[in-house]
Amino acid sequence: MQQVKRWLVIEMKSMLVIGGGIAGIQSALDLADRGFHVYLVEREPSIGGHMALLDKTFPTNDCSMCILAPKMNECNAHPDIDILSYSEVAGLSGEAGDFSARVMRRARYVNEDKCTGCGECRARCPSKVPNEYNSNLDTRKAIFLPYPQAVPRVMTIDKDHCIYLTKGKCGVCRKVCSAGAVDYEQEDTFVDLDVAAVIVSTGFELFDPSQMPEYGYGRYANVITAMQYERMICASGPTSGHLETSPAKQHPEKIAFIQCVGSRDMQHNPYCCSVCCMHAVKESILAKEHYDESQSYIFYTDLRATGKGFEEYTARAEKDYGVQYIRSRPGQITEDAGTKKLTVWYDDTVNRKVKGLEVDMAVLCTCLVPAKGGEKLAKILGIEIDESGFFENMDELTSPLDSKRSGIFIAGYCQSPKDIPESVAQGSGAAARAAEVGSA
Amino acid sequence: MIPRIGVFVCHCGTNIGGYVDVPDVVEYVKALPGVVHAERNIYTCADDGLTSIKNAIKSRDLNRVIVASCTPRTHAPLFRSAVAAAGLNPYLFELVNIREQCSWVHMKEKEAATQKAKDLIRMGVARVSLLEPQEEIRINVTPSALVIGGGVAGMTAALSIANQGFRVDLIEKESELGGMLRHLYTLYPDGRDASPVLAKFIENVKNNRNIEIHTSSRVKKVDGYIGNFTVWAENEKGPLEIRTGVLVVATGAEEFKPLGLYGYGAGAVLTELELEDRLRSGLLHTIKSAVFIQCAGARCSDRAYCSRICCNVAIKNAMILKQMFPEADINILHNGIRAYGTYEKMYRQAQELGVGFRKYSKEIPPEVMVNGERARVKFYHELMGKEIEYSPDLIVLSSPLVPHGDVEEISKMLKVPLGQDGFFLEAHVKLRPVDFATDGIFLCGTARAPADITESICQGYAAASRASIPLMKGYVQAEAITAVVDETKCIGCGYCASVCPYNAASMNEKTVAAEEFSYATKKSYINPALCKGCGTCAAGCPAGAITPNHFTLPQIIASIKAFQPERYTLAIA
Amino acid sequence: MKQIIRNTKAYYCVECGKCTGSCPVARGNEFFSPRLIVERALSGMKQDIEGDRELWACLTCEACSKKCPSTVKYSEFIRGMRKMAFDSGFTSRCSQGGLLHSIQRIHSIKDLVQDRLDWAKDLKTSKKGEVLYFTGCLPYFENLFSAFVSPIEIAKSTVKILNFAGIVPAILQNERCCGHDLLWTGDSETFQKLARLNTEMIKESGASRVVTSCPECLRTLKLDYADLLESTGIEIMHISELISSLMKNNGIKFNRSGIMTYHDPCRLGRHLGIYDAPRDVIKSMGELVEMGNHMAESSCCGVSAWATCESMSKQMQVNRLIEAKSTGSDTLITSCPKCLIHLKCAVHNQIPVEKEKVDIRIEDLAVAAGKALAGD
Amino acid sequence: MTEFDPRIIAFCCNWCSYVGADLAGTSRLQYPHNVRIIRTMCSGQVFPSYILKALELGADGVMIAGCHIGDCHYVSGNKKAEERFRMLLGIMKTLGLDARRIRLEWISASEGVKFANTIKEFAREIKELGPRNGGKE
Repeated sequence: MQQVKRWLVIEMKSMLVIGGGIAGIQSALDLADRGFHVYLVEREPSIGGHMALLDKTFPTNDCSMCILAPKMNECNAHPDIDILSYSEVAGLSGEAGDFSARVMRRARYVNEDKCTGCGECRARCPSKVPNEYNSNLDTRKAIFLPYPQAVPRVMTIDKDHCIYLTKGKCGVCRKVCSAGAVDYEQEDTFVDLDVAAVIVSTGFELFDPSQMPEYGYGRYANVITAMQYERMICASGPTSGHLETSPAKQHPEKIAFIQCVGSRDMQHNPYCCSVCCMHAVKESILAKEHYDESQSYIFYTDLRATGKGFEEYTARAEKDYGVQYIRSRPGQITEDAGTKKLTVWYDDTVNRKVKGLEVDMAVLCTCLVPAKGGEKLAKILGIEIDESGFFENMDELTSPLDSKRSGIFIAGYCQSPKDIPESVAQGSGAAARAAEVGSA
Repeated sequence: MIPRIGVFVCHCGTNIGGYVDVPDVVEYVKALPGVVHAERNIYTCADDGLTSIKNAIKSRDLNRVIVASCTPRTHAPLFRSAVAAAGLNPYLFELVNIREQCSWVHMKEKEAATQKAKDLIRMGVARVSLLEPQEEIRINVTPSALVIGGGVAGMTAALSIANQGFRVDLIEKESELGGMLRHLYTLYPDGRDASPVLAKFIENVKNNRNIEIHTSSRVKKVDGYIGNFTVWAENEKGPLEIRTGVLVVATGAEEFKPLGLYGYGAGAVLTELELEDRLRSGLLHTIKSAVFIQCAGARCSDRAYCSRICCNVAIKNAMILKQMFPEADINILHNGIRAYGTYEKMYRQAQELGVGFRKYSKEIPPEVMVNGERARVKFYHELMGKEIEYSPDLIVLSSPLVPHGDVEEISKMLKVPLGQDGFFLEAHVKLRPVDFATDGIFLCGTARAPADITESICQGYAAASRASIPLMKGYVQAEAITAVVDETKCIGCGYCASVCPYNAASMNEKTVAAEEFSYATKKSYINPALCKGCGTCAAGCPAGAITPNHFTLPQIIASIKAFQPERYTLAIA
Repeated sequence: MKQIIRNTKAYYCVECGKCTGSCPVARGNEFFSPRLIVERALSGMKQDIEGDRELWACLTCEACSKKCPSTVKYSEFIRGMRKMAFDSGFTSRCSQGGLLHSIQRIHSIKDLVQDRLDWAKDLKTSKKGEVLYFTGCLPYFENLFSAFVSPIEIAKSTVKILNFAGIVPAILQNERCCGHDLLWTGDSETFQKLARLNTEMIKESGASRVVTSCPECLRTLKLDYADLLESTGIEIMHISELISSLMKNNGIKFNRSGIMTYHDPCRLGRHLGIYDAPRDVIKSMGELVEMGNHMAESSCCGVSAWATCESMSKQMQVNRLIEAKSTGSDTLITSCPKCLIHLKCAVHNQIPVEKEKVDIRIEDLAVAAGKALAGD
Repeated sequence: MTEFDPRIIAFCCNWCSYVGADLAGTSRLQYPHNVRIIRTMCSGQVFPSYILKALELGADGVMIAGCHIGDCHYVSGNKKAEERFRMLLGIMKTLGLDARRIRLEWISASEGVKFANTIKEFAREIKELGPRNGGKE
């Protein structure tokens, strides 16, 4: 039986924010700070989104987690924010000012109120699973916290890999949990929420570059994605901040960054994802900061350094960090079967000659595509989605935060490609729109 | 007040208990002077742990509480509210971290870890004895906003704040609202006419009863702080004095006039805005060919930044020309087409229409040769390895947006900073894009950096959101932990005001009157509404006149002392 | 030229250079750059294109257009540019001194009576029938290249397999060259003549299905004869597809032996997307070990449409053979007579590397299958 | 004679270095037990007198750890800390104390490894220097 619990709302109206990345976090905080009660629904076990997985952020090279974690904790501690993690919106009825939303709370097999996040269970869990939060570069346990700074700090059991839930044996986590939080009998539950307005900020996921065989991702060990690079170079990542080539486990000396992998490509995603150029510049700077002998090459099409301070940043990378910019999309990457070194084949515009550049590592700056499930969510919410998967606006020019349904607003990457500050601005902006509805 | 301290040591399952001898620690702590209660819990953070804290505060009449468990970064708020629930000031609490910074990092040396836990708790005891209650002060907020700048960003911000139920004063220096939008012919990405969009905006603003419009008005002086600003402005009717809770800076930007560059000034050479002006007024003569030159005056030594919107503007205008004159040869000379995001689609549409895109080399920018009314353009085509020359009827220069001439004045008036490029500088480029570091002042639109209409609208809403928070709450909760000045000690040197990133410290004229003499001097004042409690001023105050609350000199010294210096012999004179 | 730009979407080019970086020719020929030719076309430089001998260097292998982010139909673009150049009097530097192109032009003579069916003496064939086997230029290739390869074996094996499956194919005594090579070197006028002659004969034969050995014939009949043949409903297929379907539907089996690797011909693979059928057949004859560059990423045999053969071509062929050899296979299978000829030609005379590195048997798919027929 | 077991005090800022130290813990990175951390809001809040007081009272080494330059939660407090630290180095020299006994480190919230390594290195170095009142100084 599905359990349905009605959450009572007192005084100020409530708001629903779908997606707990940086845009959603900003919306939730802005709304809660002015007294609205906010339900922040997140599909993953923790809020934080992709920003939580980044090492540094451009163009200031701020440590990503250092600036994000306080906001995540603020959400957690805020008396007017309820984080509904590991949950998805399943239905919506009503109209602007008076919606009723149904949220499915997926069974995490751990009682959120009892779990203290101590990690005893995780230490003893025998089931190892590729760790998606580290781009599968290492493993996590079947009972897990995505990363140490996760919010809420509550364990989740991955039911597909839990030995007890799949085979009925084990049960170690329940045994060792002195808080009595592990609950194998937990089921998905539904809650109904009365909300005045809805903000959708479901973000993005990454394009799978194995769809482009010319770059050898998945075949060549030293062809990695930018996100994998990001996890590797992050001090709290799977390699403790060390870039390592395979199988030699050496620091790469020459690194090629390849832009527009799956973006600005009419065969894959026609749009420009707006962030990869700067992302590559940042990663090149980090390489040099980690390994002074390293040399980075950025293969770009137009180097879209359009944001505040970006052009200056790219210039600094060239001048102070010796980053080489090459205006060319490589046609192919080949691998030396013996040394596992890579050759990037590209057309050198300046010398008008095709060259093969030998590198130790090639980083594919893959397209950011709207998060999966957008179509389903659009149907549930009664809003529209465009051919690329972005949610459509009431008016793309003058109402960039309004969906086509009154009372539902859109913020962040799911609206159109954008970087962190723009996502934050939209998160705040959508909060203003929602507050207008809530104040009416 | 004699300290009556209660200490709660957490086992955290085996996370602490497995590596630290918790019972031994509790026995040790019980004997410390000032400690009247010590106990251990399997999980202090669990319900029963919290309950025992509350019970002990009441039954043992505790006036200070220490929990020795995990990091205060995640758990302090939880324990603080438990302490507050039992009627104790929540700042009379200290969390000692014996997990992340002890049991987990010394897993193979239980004895040393146990000793360290004792040391850390002892240091905590010393500190907590000296802690003082802190009050979270509230500052009342005048429930209205003042927006400087009546362009798209400013109008959007004003409308949204007004729609949230607050009064807004909208100050525009020109005689009409609209800003840059007044000068545009069409808008990308769909190429619609600008004038109906502008008209709709103005209509909405004018019809909103919460908005008072002040055109032809300039801000002259600003005083006050969040919640309580006073703004003096002036227009032809006379001076204005407006009290307001928050300020939004939406002063916009203007097009750079590329004097001395690319033949600008000759009849056949126009900027994008001049082209839009001709298009709007229908004065553009028939053309057979046109060349757009991108980055005219941008991404160069004088203006290092990229102006973000010009590629899109050029694409839009090139398409207009191509549609007007289908047979004309229209080429955009660029150094990278930056049609970011979904504007790539518009770039593709221009290609479909037959607009040409030719890349020039950054090192060898295009050259314009003017001969009377005619002009020629030549540029070096890198891929072909040769120079190419055009003789177009029209040359359009895509020049960057630059800050208005009066930004420095506004920056000084509001005490908010400008960046290197002359645009206003926000509090944090990543996570606080529309806030200034100074509370209560917000930023949006092209005053911050080049942005298009849509982005300016987003930012207008964002600034409206941030600005409305204090208005809707009716008060601002200042940081409880702030720095305070002891005026009797302050020597008026002004160091604090020079280092404070939040403009919280200021120097006020004071008269010191003593029996023998009196004199005029300056004394520091730290506005509790603005102070964030970083303590940078205090640590540098030569007179020791500033106390950073909750991290006072005696409190920290007490911790240092309690670190039990059995090797202490040398006294430094 | 504007029309060609329009039809091939060349206007979408953002000069990103992925084509040139993908191009097997540009890797050895520094004067050749696919993106440069497009850029010249977009800049209206007709004469620069026509007079450039590199216009003929392109193999139209589609290594570039398969991954072009702007979806420019590059091979079609080149074909258009070549037609434009041909019409202005420029021609390619044909391999074999243009001999093959002469043969093909002679084919356009309406009353030509050929004697090209010697090879089929011992096999069951007919003049009319359900299935037509379009032999292509194999008899002429046998004349030209018998010193190092026997292309006609492909035809023999093909018919042998068909007969084994109980099919008596029709073959045409006066089959003409499909016109592929002329079409791709700008002579669309002669191509049209050849196309009309062939279509008439195909229609007359009463066939509902045409089988080819040569992927170039296949591509031409399927795509470039489309306006002539489409209405007839005649199915055009490659022999690999037919064998694969015979395996599934008629239970044809092969004796398994050895390790094989497979070279995808550009017309069959990238042009027509036929990757699986030949692999199905190979997998039933032995173990298939793929080369690093396979399927869409397959390298080229180095020559197309007999347009240019130069040192670059030889280099590409040798590299391909090294790659094949390094898989540890004992046979390199291909399914295009021209790939077979070019790869064999490469090792026929002197080679720039040690012989062991390229020492691998090279065989056509139909020939290998013919030998391996179980129960034959 | 028992082995010299140095006493080290580390002032860690609330936003970066303290979190880095926490991360060292959550990552179970083992480092010498000699360090005692005192949390401050900002490295800029550390009075120069704290360092001398600690030395005076028997600490063998003192460390100030803050956010990397540019990352300061309070915009520029760490720059002030840096200026003051330079002044402290001058004082150490004049006092005839080994400057290696005081340290200024930038440790971000994600640098648990750096925190642990810094403490290891610092403890080793202080051990080499010997007790602060060991005679020479």
